[in-house]
Amino acid sequence: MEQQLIHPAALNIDDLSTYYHQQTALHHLSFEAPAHAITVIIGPSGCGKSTLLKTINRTIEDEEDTRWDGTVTLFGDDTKKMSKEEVHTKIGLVFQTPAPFPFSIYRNMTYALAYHGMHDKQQQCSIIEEKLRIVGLYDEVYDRLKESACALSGGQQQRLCIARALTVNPDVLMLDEPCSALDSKSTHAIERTLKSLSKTTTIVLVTHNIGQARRLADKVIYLSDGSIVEQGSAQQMFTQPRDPRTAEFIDDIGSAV
Amino acid sequence: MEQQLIHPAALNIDDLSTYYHQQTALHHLSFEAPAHAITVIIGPSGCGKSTLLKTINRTIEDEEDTRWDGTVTLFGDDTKKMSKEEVHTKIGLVFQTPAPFPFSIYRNMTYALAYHGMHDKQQQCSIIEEKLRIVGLYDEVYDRLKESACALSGGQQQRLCIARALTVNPDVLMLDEPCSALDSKSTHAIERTLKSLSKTTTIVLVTHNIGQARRLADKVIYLSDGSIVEQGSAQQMFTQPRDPRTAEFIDDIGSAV
Amino acid sequence: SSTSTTQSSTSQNASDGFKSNIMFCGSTSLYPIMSSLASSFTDTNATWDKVDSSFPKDNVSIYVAPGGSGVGVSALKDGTCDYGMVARTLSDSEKQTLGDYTEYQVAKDALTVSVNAQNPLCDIVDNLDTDTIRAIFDGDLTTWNQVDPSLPDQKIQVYIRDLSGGAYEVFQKTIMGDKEVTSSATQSASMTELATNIANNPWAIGYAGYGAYTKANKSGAVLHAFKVNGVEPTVDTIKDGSYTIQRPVMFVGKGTPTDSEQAFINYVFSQKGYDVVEANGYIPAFTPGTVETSK
Amino acid sequence: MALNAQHRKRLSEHADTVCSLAIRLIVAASCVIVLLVFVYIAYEAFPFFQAVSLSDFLGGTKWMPIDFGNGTSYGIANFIGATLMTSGLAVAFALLIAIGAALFLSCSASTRLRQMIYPFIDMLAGVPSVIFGFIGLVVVVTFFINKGIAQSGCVLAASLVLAVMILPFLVTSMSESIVKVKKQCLPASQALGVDRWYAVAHSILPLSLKFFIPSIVMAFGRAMGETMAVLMIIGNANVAPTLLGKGESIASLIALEMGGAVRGSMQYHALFAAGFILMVLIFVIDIAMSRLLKKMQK
Amino acid sequence: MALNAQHRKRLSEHADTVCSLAIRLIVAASCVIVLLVFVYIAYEAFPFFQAVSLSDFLGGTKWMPIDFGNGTSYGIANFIGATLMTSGLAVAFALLIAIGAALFLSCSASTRLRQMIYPFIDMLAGVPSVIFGFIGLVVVVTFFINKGIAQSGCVLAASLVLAVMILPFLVTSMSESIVKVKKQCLPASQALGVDRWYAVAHSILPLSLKFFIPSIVMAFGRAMGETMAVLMIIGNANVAPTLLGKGESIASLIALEMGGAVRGSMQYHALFAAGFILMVLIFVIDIAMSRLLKKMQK
Ligand SMILES: Nc1ncnc2c1ncn2[C@@H]1O[C@H](COP(=O)(O)OP(=O)(O)OP(=O)(O)O)[C@@H](O)[C@H]1O
Ligand SMILES: Nc1ncnc2c1ncn2[C@@H]1O[C@H](COP(=O)(O)OP(=O)(O)OP(=O)(O)O)[C@@H](O)[C@H]1O
Ligand SMILES: [Mg+2]
Ligand SMILES: [Mg+2]
Repeated sequence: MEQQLIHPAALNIDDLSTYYHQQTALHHLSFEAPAHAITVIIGPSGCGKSTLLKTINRTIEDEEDTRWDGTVTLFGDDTKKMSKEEVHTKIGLVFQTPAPFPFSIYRNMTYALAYHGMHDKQQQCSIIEEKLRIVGLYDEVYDRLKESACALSGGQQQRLCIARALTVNPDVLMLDEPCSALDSKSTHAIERTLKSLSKTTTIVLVTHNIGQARRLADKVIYLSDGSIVEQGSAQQMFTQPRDPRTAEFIDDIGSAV
Repeated sequence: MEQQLIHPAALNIDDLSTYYHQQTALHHLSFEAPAHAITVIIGPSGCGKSTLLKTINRTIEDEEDTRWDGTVTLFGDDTKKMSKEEVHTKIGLVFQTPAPFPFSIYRNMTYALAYHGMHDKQQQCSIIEEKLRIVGLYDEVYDRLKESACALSGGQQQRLCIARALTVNPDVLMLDEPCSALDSKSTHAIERTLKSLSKTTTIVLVTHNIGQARRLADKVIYLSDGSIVEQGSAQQMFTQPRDPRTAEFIDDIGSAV
Repeated sequence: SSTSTTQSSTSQNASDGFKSNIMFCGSTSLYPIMSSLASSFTDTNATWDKVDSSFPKDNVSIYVAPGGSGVGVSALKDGTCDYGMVARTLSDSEKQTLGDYTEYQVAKDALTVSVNAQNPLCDIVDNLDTDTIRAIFDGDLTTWNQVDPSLPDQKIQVYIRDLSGGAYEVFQKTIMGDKEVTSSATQSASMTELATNIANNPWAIGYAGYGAYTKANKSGAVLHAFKVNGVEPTVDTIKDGSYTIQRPVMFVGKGTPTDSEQAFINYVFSQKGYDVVEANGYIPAFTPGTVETSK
Repeated sequence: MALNAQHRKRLSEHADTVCSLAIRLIVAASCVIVLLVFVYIAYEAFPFFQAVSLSDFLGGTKWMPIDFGNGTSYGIANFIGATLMTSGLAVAFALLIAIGAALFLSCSASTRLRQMIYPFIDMLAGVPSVIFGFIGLVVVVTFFINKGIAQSGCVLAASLVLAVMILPFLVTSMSESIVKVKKQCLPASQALGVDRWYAVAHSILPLSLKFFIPSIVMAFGRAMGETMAVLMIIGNANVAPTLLGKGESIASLIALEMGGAVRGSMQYHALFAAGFILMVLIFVIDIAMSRLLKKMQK
Repeated sequence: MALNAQHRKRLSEHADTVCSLAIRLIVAASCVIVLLVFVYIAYEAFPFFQAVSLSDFLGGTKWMPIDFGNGTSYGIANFIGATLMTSGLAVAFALLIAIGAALFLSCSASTRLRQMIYPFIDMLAGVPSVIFGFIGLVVVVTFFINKGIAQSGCVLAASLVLAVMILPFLVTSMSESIVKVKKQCLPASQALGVDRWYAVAHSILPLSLKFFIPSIVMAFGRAMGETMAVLMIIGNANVAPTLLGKGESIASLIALEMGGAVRGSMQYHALFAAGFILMVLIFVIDIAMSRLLKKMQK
């Protein structure tokens, strides 16, 4: 199906379907996410974008009464054959709704670091500063790192969660609408980060901001009603979409803002 | 302070300050929200927009260790002299993070209706359909109104909460980034609704989407770091901002999308 | 039944070894007596060498646990205790399983047939015969006017002890014969509770223990005990056995007591023990200084 | 930050070996303890079930475990009835009060006041049951007799006292549940402008309900197993239980007779059998309640 | 939809009148009940406190409430010690097991398995305390004596049995708390790729801790008030309590002597005074624990 791929595939999704109760949320999706590139998933609200991400890293299995079929292959390994926890470590996910731990900002940031054996306070602090600067949060919170992360504003929490995700280095990083609550300055900062991160990591990004998709995407997948309408390289999708629905969706956004 | 006001003030905020613990989140704000118009509050993430809305309808008082000074006058009545519940009924608020009740979609929508004595099933259904259509959710969920609202996608929940807020007719309706998780089609639908609603209701809208602010605002307030940098009619703010910071903020966004 | 004087029994058992811990377990009737004696014995002596200079300087440790007569016997059988406290006669099968045992009868407990002192019956009769008592307790008579026509038409509230306690058995054997106590009778967990129940209920009747009866009447008459077949329950009639509704209160040991055990047993059967038994409302079954045993 | 290398190693050396093992050990230990209790009771009950038919046991109303000349019989129907009646009533009374008190604590009282009241509730929970029994006997039963409501200790008096005994547990756990639900629901309710009690009635209470069920079930179990207090108040007579009449619960039966029962005798085994039935009863009620809960959630 | 007009009317006629009133009535009722218990105990204890100095009462170690010739004395220091020691140990043992079991139930077991296990736990909660006492006496104490660990019933045996008795309550309430916290925290942990037990140790348990405290406090109170079982196992001797030695808890003191005490006598009042002290103890522990909780949260 794919022709113009620049990189080898990091994620191979084959015939993936997800069901909530009896309802089908995703219908037989097949696509690849190229390594060291940004794959952007777009589509209208409720089309199944979040479900797709949750299925890929298998967190969907923890929700009640859900089921998924098909295969997800990560660098050639079937994720169904790995332990759920191994999949989680290899495929990171930033949720659509920010979910900071009700701990201090500091502890949120060091949570995963400590797990990986980094207990040195100074090292921790320098990493924290680095990651928080990336998302533009450091100046806002440097003097209250010991305060609860729940006392942050919506956008601050979202940025904290992104920064927290950056402290671990998963093979694949998936982000679900990471800039939805952010002003443009923070958005730009995060976009820059993702772009440079994509040199070493495979990134899957869900966004409803077509502008952002244009700026970041190497590959675009347009999802509607649980099925892939069209997929292809960013260039092809944004300049000469094959499906009229894609054209409409992209266009509509273009005019909107 | 205000010169070009087209409508009489619905909300009069005078010297309002809000404190979290010892920290000041809002510094001596004074402004008016004109009746039957849309007042848009813009500003970078963490500047105090949500705090402002929560202070106006006094939900902030339920959070621990918070305090606010100043006066909020609603059509001439000091809100501090009303009961908290009366303020809540008169000033509606849609939260930044969607908070549906873990009940069915139907029950979410009829919750406030039943409170106001509307128990007739048919009437309820027609109102539900009307409001859900407004936010473009009806076609997506008409066949599962009896299912849990928590089983909706992020954007669907957000739209549900807006529709739910529309079932009551508060004097003032405040919305905190109501379109943050929505694609452009839904966003447009909601914008249209707000515009027509503003003929009868006073609307206060927080958004980080400058395009949206441009499209909707009658009056704009630019908040930064808990203080008002500049306020004025939409026309004045977007065409000839007096403060260079305003210009930069608006411009930055303009270029972003 | 045999008796021996304090002095002779101590010397008899002088060679039986030494034990600083003594455990009693069983009947709740004997519990308060033994427990107070144990504490005062421990208090006055502290270490065994104070009891008898030939004893080592170990701490006196005497342990009394309540549980019921049945528990007392089984604990003795298991060796969980040294002496089982029993407030009834041992059954034949128990005697068999225990084998070589000795009973130390400390006190006698009689069951009074008591009513609430406000009951008008007290003024009318002062004696009840076995048949009347049986008729009341087995449910043949259900209201007070059936007992005496001048009494009001009030239901008789019968209070008894639990089935497996010694009191139930004694009452069954001496009064009820082959009749059964009515199932609507209220069982109380202890004699004091039984007495309290009668004292609280003007239309009650029950077999309060003699000790509980005297205690309850200490501060004003709240219970009234009838003569049974013409015999009034008094210390004398109980002691000489003419008042028949009575049971032994004793502890049972296996084998011969060790020196230390014997020393404490002697203490129980001393004047001090006598006083404590009386203070608890029971009637001592011994004369001070004489150990009352039977094998 | 070359974390990925360390990564895989961590995963294996960590947690799923040490922690998991420790927890499994503890779980095994607790299973053994719990089983020990069950097995002991079942073991001591076994000879009885061999000797007496279940229908005579559960259906019979005559209890005469010692042969005083008229033979023995072991019917506990009345005891089962009294147990269910007393504890059912107690839970009902306690719930009525507990819901009100929990609502007050969680929705009307400030956090501060709530924290101040909790210790008093806990205090009540720690009063020894013998004192409750005594108060029940001296205050409640006497009151009933004096007012001519009942002629002696009765089921109603026992369930009233029992209600007070399980009240603290219910109030604390219910108000904690409500507080949690409230934090989640109240803001949304307020934003819609409904008043506090409407929110309580239409969102907070309905959503708290499923958290109540485990507490209620446990309170029920405690009420059924409570011994001392009931023993002193209920009147202990083997008759068909009525509200204002006497009764005898299984727990008080056991408490009354266990002390005097000769170990190894049929009476002794019968008492354990009664204890076993009590456990089965609790189990059945438990299952029934959680079924109910599931139905309710649908 | 002219809802606004109806609005104001509703607000007044609704809720804050009817509901509020009903709830206030219930709260008043429950306050009266609770106060009744307290006042009764305090009232019966009062004559004692008038007659005997508090320091003799709390500091003395000699308990001889009836004058058998050597005078009377009312020292409950040993009883207080035994009560604290037994219940403290019991809570410690129970916690150890309960945390493990609760973690298993909430984090390892499926929802289904968890729902299947709960009824068994509740069953254990409903076993009458007399049976626990009996098992403690026959199994635990006998074992201790046979193995030469103790010479009689002892504090350790009592606290072990007590631990089993409070276990069900602790396990249920703790695992419910953990489940709630887990729902909130586990997804975020998983998204960061840490393993399950790291999440348990570093986010789920720390966050559950504050929900544990009320349960622990209540379990403590229950342990201190538990009568029958402790009574049968602890050895009931007025000596300074040691782990393997005898002791006598306040609750067993009351249970043992209440039956025999003449109403209105100094012994009777002294027993109520002891009960009063027990309540005060629970209250103090309660306050201390919630202070601790507050400190921990900071
Ligand atoms: N509960 C709280 N306790 C302490 N500080 C808080 C709390 N909530 C918010 N703050 C702080 O107050 C400031 C304003 O927060 P607010 O939520 O009003 O920002 P906002 O303008 O809504 O931002 P965003 O666009 O990200 O939602 C921020 O610095 C935030 O960290
Ligand atoms: N837990 C659930 N149970 C049942 N249905 C669900 C559940 N979660 C999501 N759905 C449904 O599955 C579909 C896809 O949901 P999903 O959250 O993946 O959408 P999305 O593309 O992320 O939308 P949005 O942009 O609004 O976040 C929606 O129709 C939604 O209603
Ligand atoms: Mg989504
Ligand atoms: Mg905000």
